[in-house]
Amino acid sequence: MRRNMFFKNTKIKKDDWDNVTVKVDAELIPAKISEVLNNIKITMGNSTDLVTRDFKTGKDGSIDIGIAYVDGLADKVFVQDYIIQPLMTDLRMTGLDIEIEKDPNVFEVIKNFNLVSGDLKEIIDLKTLYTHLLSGDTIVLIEGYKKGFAVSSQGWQDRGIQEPTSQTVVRGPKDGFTETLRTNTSLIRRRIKNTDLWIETIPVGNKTQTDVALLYLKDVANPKIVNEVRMRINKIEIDAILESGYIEEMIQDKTFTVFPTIHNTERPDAACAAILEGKIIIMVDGTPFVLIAPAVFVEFFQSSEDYYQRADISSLLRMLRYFCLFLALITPSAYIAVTTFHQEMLPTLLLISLAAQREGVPFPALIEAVMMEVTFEILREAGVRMPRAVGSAISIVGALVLGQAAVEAGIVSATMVIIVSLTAIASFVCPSFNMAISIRILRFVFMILAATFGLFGIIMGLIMMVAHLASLRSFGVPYLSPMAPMVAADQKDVFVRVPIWKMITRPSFISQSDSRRQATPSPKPPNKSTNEGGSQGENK
Amino acid sequence: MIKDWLFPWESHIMINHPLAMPVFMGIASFFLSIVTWTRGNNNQNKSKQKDMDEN
Amino acid sequence: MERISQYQLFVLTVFFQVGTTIIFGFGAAAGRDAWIVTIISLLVGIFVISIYLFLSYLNPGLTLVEWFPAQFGKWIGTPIAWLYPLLFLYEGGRILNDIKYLTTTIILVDTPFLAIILFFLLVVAYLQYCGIEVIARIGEIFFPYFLVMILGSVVLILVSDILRVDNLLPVLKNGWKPILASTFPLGASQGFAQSLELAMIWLLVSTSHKEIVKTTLFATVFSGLLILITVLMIITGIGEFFYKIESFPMFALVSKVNIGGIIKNLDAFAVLLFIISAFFKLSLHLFFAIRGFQILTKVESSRKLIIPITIISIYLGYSVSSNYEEHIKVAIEVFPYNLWIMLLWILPFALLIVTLIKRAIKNRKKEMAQAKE
Amino acid sequence: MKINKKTALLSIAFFILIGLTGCWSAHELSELAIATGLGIDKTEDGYRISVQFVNPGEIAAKKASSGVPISVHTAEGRSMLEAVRKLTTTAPRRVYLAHVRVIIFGEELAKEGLRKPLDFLSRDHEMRADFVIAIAKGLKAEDVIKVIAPMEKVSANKIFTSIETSEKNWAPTKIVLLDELIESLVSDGKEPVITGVYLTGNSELGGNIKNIQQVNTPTKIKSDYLAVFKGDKLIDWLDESESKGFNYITDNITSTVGFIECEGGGTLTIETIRSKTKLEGAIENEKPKIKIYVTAESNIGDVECPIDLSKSKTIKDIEKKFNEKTKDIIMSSVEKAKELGTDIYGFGEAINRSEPKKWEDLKKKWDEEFKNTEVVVKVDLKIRRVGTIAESFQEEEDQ
Repeated sequence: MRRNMFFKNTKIKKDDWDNVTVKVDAELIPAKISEVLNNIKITMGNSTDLVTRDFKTGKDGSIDIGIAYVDGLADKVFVQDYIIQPLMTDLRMTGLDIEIEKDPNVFEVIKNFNLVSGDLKEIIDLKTLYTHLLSGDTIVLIEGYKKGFAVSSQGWQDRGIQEPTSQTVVRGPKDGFTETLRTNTSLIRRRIKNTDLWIETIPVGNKTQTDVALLYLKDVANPKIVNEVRMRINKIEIDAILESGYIEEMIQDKTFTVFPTIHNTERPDAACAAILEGKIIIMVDGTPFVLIAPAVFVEFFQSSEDYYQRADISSLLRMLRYFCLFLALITPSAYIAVTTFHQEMLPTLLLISLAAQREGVPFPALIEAVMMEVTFEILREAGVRMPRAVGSAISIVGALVLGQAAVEAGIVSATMVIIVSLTAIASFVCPSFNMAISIRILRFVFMILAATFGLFGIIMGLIMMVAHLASLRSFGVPYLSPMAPMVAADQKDVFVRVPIWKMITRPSFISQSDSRRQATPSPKPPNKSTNEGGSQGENK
Repeated sequence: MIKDWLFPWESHIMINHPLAMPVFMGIASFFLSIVTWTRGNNNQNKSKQKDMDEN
Repeated sequence: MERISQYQLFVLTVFFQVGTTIIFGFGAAAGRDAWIVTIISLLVGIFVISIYLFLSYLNPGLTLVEWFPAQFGKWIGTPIAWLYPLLFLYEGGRILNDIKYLTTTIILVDTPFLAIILFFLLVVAYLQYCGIEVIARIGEIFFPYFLVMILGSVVLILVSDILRVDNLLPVLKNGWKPILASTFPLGASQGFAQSLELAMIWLLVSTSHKEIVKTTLFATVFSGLLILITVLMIITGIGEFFYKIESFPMFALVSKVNIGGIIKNLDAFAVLLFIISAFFKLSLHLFFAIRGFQILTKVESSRKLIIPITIISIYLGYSVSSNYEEHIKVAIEVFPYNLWIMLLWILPFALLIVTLIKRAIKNRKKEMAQAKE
Repeated sequence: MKINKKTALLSIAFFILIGLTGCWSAHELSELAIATGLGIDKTEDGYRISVQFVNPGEIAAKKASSGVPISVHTAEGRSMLEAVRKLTTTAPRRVYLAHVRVIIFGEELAKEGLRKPLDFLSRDHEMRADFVIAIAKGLKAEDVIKVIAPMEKVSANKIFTSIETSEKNWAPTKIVLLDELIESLVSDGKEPVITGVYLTGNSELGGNIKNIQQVNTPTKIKSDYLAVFKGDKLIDWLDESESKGFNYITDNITSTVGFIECEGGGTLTIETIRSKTKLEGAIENEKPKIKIYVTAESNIGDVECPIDLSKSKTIKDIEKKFNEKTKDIIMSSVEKAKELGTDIYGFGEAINRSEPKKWEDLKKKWDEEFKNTEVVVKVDLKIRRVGTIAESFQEEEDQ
């Protein structure tokens, strides 16, 4: 209810703005160049990066031409070589003037014979003019015509394709997405050479007009989910989109949850794999992080490297990750529960040594644990934000001062330091950063539960957490699928990763259409009779 | 005595007067049936499991 | 309309039937012959559950509380139907008491009852808001762990070499009488005939009735075997004497596990096992109660009923039994006789007879009408 | 609305939890006095309890410390619980009984009956059932509890492990856990036995730190002998060989050592490594009869007489002799029990297993019948290995 009202309000406001702005923007381009160029200058506040120029050309300098582009967005050399050069000099030398004499419509002649550009658009109103100008196109205007050209001349400096920093692998492609949408789509196109790979671009953000692209494989993706994603993105009414996180927060299914329901990646190969599973990629111009929807819980524990290493090793590593999830979630709380509630569970000698360590520690186990965990979080946060040069200082301070010195001073017990470091390391095993954060937050809840009800509290907390997970959905897909609801055929990529030739079908909880992935027969050694000599030789 | 029959689910009453609970349940279900009967006339057409779709 | 899958039905049925028996033991009154009680109870259970399933076949599209009004008519059927949600509530209250006594005797000795009941019900109420689909999904998630924990304890018990097959001998020392006495009504009702409650969700299963029958019966056999294994382990592990006197025999057994002095004192894990199964049983009891109330009061949304029912449960959890001895005494000597016999045996059988007679009359009429034509 | 209600519920839950952090059942480790041993003695009108606490700081200290690793507190009370609670008047912290390794009853108390003090032990939730029970032979339990032992700084642990290892390797002791004891107390066809512990040397010195500062500790805790009970009262002790016989009958032998005399003098020691006993009860001619089958595997461990082991006949002879010897050990143990009139082996239970109907009549007069029970022992020992040297070099030396 409240939400609807909120939307209504913004609608009205937005319409008001439209009424004002439309008057200005929908204005047609005046015939006089100077008027147009002045308009541009005034509208953009005479910004310093705006370059405008007018010159005369033609046989006797009878044609007045005006040019405008934004320095830094447009490629200066391109503008020089392919726009100004032909217009200024070639017009005379190539004998175009003869053409002009034949046909006095200078506009058409220049369009047909003179502008050496593949991407050329005619524009008639000022609104489109500004859109093109601000996208890096060069505007070419001819005196006397109420229209102009937008010549594609984008050429800004961008970061080249580099190795992704957030999701590194040992084996696998080393290219990562960049901030440029077009580069990113090309990285996908280069991998999936298929006409079914459709790319839709929706501009979002009233002020920024950021391009948001949806990529999906037409026959594989579930059309319902595609429509749902498109609808949710179209509903967004916001002034600016600066990162895909904006989109993620505005299209997710449920707001009040610590668990991410949309996956993100910096790796084109991971994005391609998602597309091939029938998922939808949402790319936002200006960020290397693309969104993958729908996302299920288990995906956050899959790394793209799982598919490049041997199946058995990947399966073991994956199980290790789940084990670490468990460790990261409940180690401190289990320690609290066991040492304050269930001391009888410990072997006598261990109990005595723990008791000896806690001798003289002034705080109860809960306070001690929370203190250490918070300290760790502070260290971690500081390590991320710090300039790299100071980073090592942080780790020295963290390890030596806070770890060793605190133990020697008797403020915390040595076991607690071990527990906290174990938890910290285990939480870094999770391949997905945003899932690791969720787990770290939940850890504190579990510690409180453990301090109140011991193991009983922990198990009830786990039930509650699983209930919450089971009630979540990502674009209609149950978050815990394929474990709950159980789909036997999709277990091939959950706790274990079966060999690739065994992954015959795509995961059915995302899309049922075109479900067959491959039909490779399982690899076999060649027939015995043909290979006998060779194998004997080997045996010797 | 009356008190014994008012809270028949309590264990000592279950043991001492095993019949109290069935009697209580019988009476309670009769009174609750009145709710069903009266409401049944009001909205018979409404489907019973309408809310189940919510999730 | 919420839907649950066939596998989810299986999981819920097993959790519901195993329920609290796994820690309280089964047929303890029969001493070392309790395993025979388990087998007979299982057989009787299969029979009676088949009848319930047949009843749901005869009343297509109706849940348990709608069978009676449909067959007995509005005036007689409705009061009978109302008995069931009340029974579910009372049984939910009993489970809460089980938990309250178990946790406060073994792991949380100084914690007040109210804190445990509140905390437990809070999680259960949250689940009720999430709905049966989510309950079923949690069941799916926990079921493998539940099995692994049981299997794990079986392995640990076998490895620590505490089972003495001699404890089973002599078989049938006191004849069949005590065995039959603890089979009916207690053994056959506990878990097995209780499955009548599942008739509240059979409708929600997204498969044909035939598949529901298969799944339910298979689940019954499965949980019967689980109970049988635990009963056998407990008797051979701790002997007849302790099986009879221990409050929580499974717990006593697990606490005997000792492998090389390192792996031992797994008592708390036994408690966890118990909490999980009790949790599902309680969630289902309350879900059925809320569902029954909703259907019978014709309230549109069952969400409105969650808070009142939870509050009633808090009260019941606090008041159903005032001490553990009475609690167990009611469970063994009173409750099966004064409630279960009537509600789980007599009424369903009466319903079956009435339904069959009505059907026969209907068919006869049809035939006569056809003959006339 | 939907979200709001759920969130409301969750936040209520959270605040309740925050409020609940009263932690009723929580006890920090530093608030606990971990008890490892319990000694129970009789007083005129109740019990005297001595509790051995560990001193964690001393035990886990990395450097050698001069402090005492354990401390003992005693209290008297009319009942066990009263005495335990009275301990709090002297104990520095909350008494934590879950890690008790050994409970020792004074002989005097054992003679009077154990049933009463056992109730507390099995009722108390904090006590786990994995402590070993022992009887202080001819002493007060307090004296045993007080002793500091070398190597194992916690002497209660020392008692536990020494009973355990001697049960496994030497076989005159038996680990008796609480549930087993209670079971044999309530069973009609079985009477309890409990291992005895006693001190050698000066019992006064045991509690002094000097006890572990000497190479040969003046006071040692020793455990062998089995205390035989009738009902819950101690009546007599089995000596080492009888105890071993007891363990043979109750299938409680993991490994033991026995010897036989050679023909030409000297002894030959045999190590039993695997032993299995089957106890069968029957009623023949209205008389109870017990058949004991012992099968075992042995190694020859020590030959101190001229004998040629390479001949298969010699081995046969040794086997035969050893069988006879074991049979004698078992029979002497049975004789002793018959003499005392207490069925410590569970013969009655064996009869109950095979003849439940007849046992019902028999059990009323079992004490008498037990004395007349015919016991048949069959021992089947196989010698598997003779060690790394087949022939002993003793022969040559002797010649």
